[in-house]
Amino acid sequence: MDDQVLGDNLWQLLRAAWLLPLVSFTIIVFGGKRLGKAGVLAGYLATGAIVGAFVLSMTAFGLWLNAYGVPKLEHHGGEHHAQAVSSGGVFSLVKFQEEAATEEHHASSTAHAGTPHYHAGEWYRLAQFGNLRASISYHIDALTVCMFCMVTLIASCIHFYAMGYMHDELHDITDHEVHLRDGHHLHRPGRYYRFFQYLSLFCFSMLGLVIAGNALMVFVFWELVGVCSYFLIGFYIERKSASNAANKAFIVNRVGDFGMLIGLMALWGSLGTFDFAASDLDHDGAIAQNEKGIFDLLRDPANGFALAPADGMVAAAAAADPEVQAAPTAENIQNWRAQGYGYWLLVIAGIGIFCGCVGKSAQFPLHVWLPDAMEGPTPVSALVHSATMVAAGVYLVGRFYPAFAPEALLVIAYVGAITLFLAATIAITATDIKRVLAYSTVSQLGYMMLSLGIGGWIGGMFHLFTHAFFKSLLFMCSGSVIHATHTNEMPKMGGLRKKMPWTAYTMLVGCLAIAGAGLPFAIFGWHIGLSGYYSKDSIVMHSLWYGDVMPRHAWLAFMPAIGAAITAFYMFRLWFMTFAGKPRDHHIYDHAHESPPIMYVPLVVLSVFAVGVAWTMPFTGLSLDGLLDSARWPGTNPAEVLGLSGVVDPHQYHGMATIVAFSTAIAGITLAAVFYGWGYLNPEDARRQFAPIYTFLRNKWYFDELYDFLFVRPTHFIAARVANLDKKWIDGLIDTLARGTKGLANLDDVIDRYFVDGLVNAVAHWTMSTGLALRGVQTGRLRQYVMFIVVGTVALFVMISFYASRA
Amino acid sequence: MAEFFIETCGFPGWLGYLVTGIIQCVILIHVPLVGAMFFVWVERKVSARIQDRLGPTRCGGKFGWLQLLADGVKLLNKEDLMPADADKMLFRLAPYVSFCASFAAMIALPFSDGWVVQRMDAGVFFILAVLGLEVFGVILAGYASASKWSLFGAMREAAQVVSYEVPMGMCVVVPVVIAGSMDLVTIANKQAGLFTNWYLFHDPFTFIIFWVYFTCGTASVNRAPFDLAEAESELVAGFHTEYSGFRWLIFYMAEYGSMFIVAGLASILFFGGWNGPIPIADWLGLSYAPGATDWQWQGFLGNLLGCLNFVFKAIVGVTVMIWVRWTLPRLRIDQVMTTCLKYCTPLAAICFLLATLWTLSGVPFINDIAPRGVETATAEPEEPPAPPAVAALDTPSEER
Amino acid sequence: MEPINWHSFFFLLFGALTAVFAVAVVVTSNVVRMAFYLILSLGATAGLFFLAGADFVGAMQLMIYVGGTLVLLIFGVMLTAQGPFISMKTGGGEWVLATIIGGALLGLLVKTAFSVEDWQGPAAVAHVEGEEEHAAALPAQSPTSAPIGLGLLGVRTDKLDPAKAELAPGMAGYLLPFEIVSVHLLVVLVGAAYLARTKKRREA
Amino acid sequence: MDLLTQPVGVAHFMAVGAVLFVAGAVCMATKRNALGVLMGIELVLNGANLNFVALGSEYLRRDTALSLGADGNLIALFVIVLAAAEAAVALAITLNFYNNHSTVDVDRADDLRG
Repeated sequence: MDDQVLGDNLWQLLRAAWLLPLVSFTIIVFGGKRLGKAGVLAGYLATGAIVGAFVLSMTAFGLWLNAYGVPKLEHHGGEHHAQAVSSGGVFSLVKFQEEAATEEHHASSTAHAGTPHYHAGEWYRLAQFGNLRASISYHIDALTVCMFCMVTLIASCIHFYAMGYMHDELHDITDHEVHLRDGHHLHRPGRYYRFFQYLSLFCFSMLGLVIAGNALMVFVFWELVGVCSYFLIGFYIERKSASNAANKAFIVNRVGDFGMLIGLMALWGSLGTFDFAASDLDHDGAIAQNEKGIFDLLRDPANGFALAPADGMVAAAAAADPEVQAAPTAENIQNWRAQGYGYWLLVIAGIGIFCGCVGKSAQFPLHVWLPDAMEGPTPVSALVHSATMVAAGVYLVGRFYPAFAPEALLVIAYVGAITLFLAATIAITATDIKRVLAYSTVSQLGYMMLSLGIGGWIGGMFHLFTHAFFKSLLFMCSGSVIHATHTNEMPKMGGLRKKMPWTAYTMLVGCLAIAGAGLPFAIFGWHIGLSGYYSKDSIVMHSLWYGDVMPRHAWLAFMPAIGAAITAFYMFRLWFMTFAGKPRDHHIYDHAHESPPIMYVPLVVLSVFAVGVAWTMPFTGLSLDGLLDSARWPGTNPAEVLGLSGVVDPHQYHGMATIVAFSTAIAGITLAAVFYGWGYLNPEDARRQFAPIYTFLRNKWYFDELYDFLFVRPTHFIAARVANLDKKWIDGLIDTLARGTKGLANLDDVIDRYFVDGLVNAVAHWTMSTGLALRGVQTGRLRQYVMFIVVGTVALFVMISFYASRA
Repeated sequence: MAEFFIETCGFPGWLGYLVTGIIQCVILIHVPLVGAMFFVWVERKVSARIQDRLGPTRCGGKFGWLQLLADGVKLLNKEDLMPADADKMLFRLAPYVSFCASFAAMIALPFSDGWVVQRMDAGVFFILAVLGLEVFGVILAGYASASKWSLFGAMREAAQVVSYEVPMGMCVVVPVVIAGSMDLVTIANKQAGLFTNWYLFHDPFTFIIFWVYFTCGTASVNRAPFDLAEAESELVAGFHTEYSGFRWLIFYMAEYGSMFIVAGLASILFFGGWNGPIPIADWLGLSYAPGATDWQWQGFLGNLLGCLNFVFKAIVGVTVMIWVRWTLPRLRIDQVMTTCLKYCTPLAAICFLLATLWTLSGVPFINDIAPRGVETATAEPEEPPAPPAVAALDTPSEER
Repeated sequence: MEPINWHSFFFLLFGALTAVFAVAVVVTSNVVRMAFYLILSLGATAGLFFLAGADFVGAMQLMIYVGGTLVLLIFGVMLTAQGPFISMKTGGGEWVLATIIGGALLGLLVKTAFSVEDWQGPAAVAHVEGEEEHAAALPAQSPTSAPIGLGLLGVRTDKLDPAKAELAPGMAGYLLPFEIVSVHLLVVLVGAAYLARTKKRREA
Repeated sequence: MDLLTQPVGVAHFMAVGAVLFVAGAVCMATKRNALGVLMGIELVLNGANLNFVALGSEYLRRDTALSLGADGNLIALFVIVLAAAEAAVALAITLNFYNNHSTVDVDRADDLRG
């Protein structure tokens, strides 16, 4: 079928898929409890809606493949990725279709020269201010279609799962974690229907975020997602912890969104449009200047899609500079651009948008909300806080990728790397099964951000998908465990393998997937592994490449490898502590039971995907990374997007990357097995050995305390000061005189005691303390001395290799 | 030999080496196996004669030839016992360790001119070193069998072997100094000709040194009168108290194999190796033409005779050991140590010194009168003999 | 399939043995087994020496190390081997610490070793004569003990050959170190004997 | 894979030497038995020896003129001999320690602790 009919079918299908959850949400809102007994129908309604959405998305997926064929991922980097799939990049347009657009003002256009296939258009224009259109529009490319399928699939699984998990809510329940004043527990009616109403609303907003065709619409649904997350975290609203967590999540996200607003304003003020890519709105068959999207303006096809600040930006930046008086004529703009005007505006816009993503996907400074968000019911954690919402941040970075300047990417990379390491280290010491998973989510998101920041667009997006599958799988497994044991504490579990085999082994699959298990035989030309293996592979590959082309930021290159080891360690620590070994708490063990089929069948489905989603489908050559690559905007391959030229192709590092990733993962797994599986070594010893580090990690790097000290305390402090200010004003006058006299009297005493004696005492005391301090070194323990020597040698080597070799 | 396979038979290189290695292993493995059987038989006969008995007579022929075969079969059928609280792994490994040691030492032991598995530049040291490894089997066996008798035996063995390696090394160095090479083939070739060329008769000190060497050799393979490790009078059977059947048999093979090696080393260092008392083969022209590289039947025949000659000397040496064993009483451990540290070591040291001086001071020695001298710098009487190491420099030139 | 280079093959064999048994020494807690693995490891190292063409050093390694030093060691093991000392456990934390640091050191050393281009190995030759060359490269064909002996006597014959003209200056012999070492050895033995003797309880 | 078909070089020997060295260091750092520490020392010395011999070898490098020649072997010999001496003394010390403290646990040998 030709392009324009295809485009219409696509947007019709996806719009239907997007709106279905909204329908179910509306019905549930008004139906509420009246839907069946205690709103039991709400579950079926919401589930049916999301399943329908899934079917529609899969249809759209099929259409897409049928139209554009199976993209082949060619391992040479370079520009012809886009060429390979964009049918020679012929300029083609979709004529306006009256019958397709009935009541809404609609337009659509497909890719033009060089860009990957996409269908962009406008459904409904809310308002127009000068050039700025605030409209409900769509931007459909391979990434959008894949995201639709992923989100709807996982969401359907989770809906089914939730029907089992939230079963208690069908009747009145007593919340044992809420103590009323009279000492009784809270007794409240169930909220089964409300849960599913929130879920539907969430799915609607997420899908809207994915399909959105302009930044404003993205922002709207972005906030909707945030609200849903707020509702769902605070589902057990009576619990203090739950409401606190909900508030925390909401507020922290606002902090990020503030930065995002700045970024959006920067773009709007300088570019005058919110659209991602060009779409032919007035259907004259040509792309007018005001129909161009952000990407077209920033990456002009005329000069090979190289990133350059658009004219508007340059003009704005120059206008802001008092020295510049000239009028913004074309050649002036050229000169200004040459002088670098507007470039920093671009950087700021990128960083601003990234701020929003930092908040949404819990990156380093704002990662504190995600672990607390585990207060929500587990299906929520699985859907919202692992698979989709937190992924929205990464998705947005990937969507805005053509608009990021190298400096912005460097920021992204650093934030990602810090997050990756920090969260992983915290996850080692956490004992709450869901918190371990939460921190691992944060760490994996850090992976994606790092990968995007170092130019590995494919790696980041790829990991986004694979991670969505195995992480939701892991969360649902943990939910099934909690459902069975009624506790989150791993130290109370153990040996559950026999009680709940389905959960145990699906979770093992998840752990293997996230640890990136596979056979590293890329050296012999073939390798096979679980999904996480491929995506992590690609990330490590890019990081190694990055470490070589950017020696100044070389330490970023080690992060993914180290992170892989730590990930494998804590995931298998979790698995061994939960399912292997002897039961630690017999009371819990005896009451544990396998969950009902409606809960573990989704697990099996998801585990199948967690194994195979990254495989190249036999006979068709269809592979996820190939598809994603076909959506990559031209001019954004690793070298170009970092502004480098004439550097080696990342794929040369593939063999090494496979070895590195595999060996680190194996090391982590072995260490975990040694500690928790076989019990050769006692974790207590390690804890004693690294006591300070342990407490440091145990307290999550003291981030909550830090924020408390930085933001909460000062507020209280200032308030208190203001409160008793005037009292001080009045008393101050008199007190000053009295204090003055007293101080004068004390002065010589002070001088005598501190300056005269102090001098002498200081010397003596200094000598004493030095002696004491040095004394501690002489432990008389031979092996410690040996260790010192070895550490010294290593340090020497490192210094030499860093400094001597640079010279 | 490898060259034979590669060039004559046109094998690919690695296959040639492989086949050569297999053949040589198969030949060598017979020395400890058949050798052990033969020597045990000899030992029983000799001991019987010394004690005025007949020894084995029935089994197979009138001298009881097949007695040892029967014994072997019996040993193979014995139950294989292992103490309950033994260190299983080490207990199993110990016999093979000592067998491998004595077997690996034969790699560098030439049986005739050029008939050696791997001709080494430091052959003498290699043999001594690898023979020294044999003690580990004993020590491990002693420790692993978790019996105090075995442990005592093992510790005696350790002390004895370590201390006897010192004088033995000194004795071995003397012929090396005289020949100016550590390559056994070279050493033996330098003693070609009449028996007067043997280093035994090189000068009085070598004559003394030989006896010291033989004593130390006997001690280092812990034969009587130095067999403290298996003194049945105080330690039940020493280190192999707990062993039986096949493992015990392996210990015995190792012991007789190393006896053969020590005797063979003696015959090479002091008795001219394959060069007979009278060089009949040379007079009959049964030898390779100098500088000839291709295979000649005369040379092969000569080497064959030489090999028989060598084996005969070695067997004589072993027989002497046996004779000593059944003649002398066993020493006490302190006496063993005294013998080593107070007599053997000083004697060896002094003789080593004097023999070296003798070699350096141009005293014309008997070799020069010999009809067929050795074609080295040391053989020219008129020029003062060069220091040994310098002579060693052109050893490659005289390889055949 | 290019023909296998047997020199490299045996290097891999002995190297693997050396490394594996060295690691075994580390992980075993039974001290006697440690000694046993140590012997095997050092023996394999001697094999590596032979492969590197240093047959005299290899023989010395076997004789002095494996023959002498380790017998002493085992002697000590047996003298002090009582129940509690046979196997002493070490805490898990120390293991982890040591493993991490050791791993770092290992990585650095290996990286450094491979960073010198001249050490990557002899220039790759065509394989047939390459095999001949390495067959010929087996130590037996090259006299090494004589230069070493002369070196100990203070004469450096190996620096005479014109191939290494730039090494000719400084014909450093090792006569003095040799003497020092021998005297040192004597002193050490006397000292050891003195130290190890059991103290006599002399009263008054 | 091409390790099997290409000639090995000094670096490969050094890699094995590094393994020996690290194994020895870890052994010294983790063993509480004094003799275990001794064995660690032996391993370390052997690692160093392997490097000397490899550097002295003629067959392992592109430019054989650069090899240490006999120096490598000689130094290796000295190392071996001194290692023997060191082992003797250390063993004597251990036995002495065992006589006085009736243990070979090096952690107990901290009488001079500050």
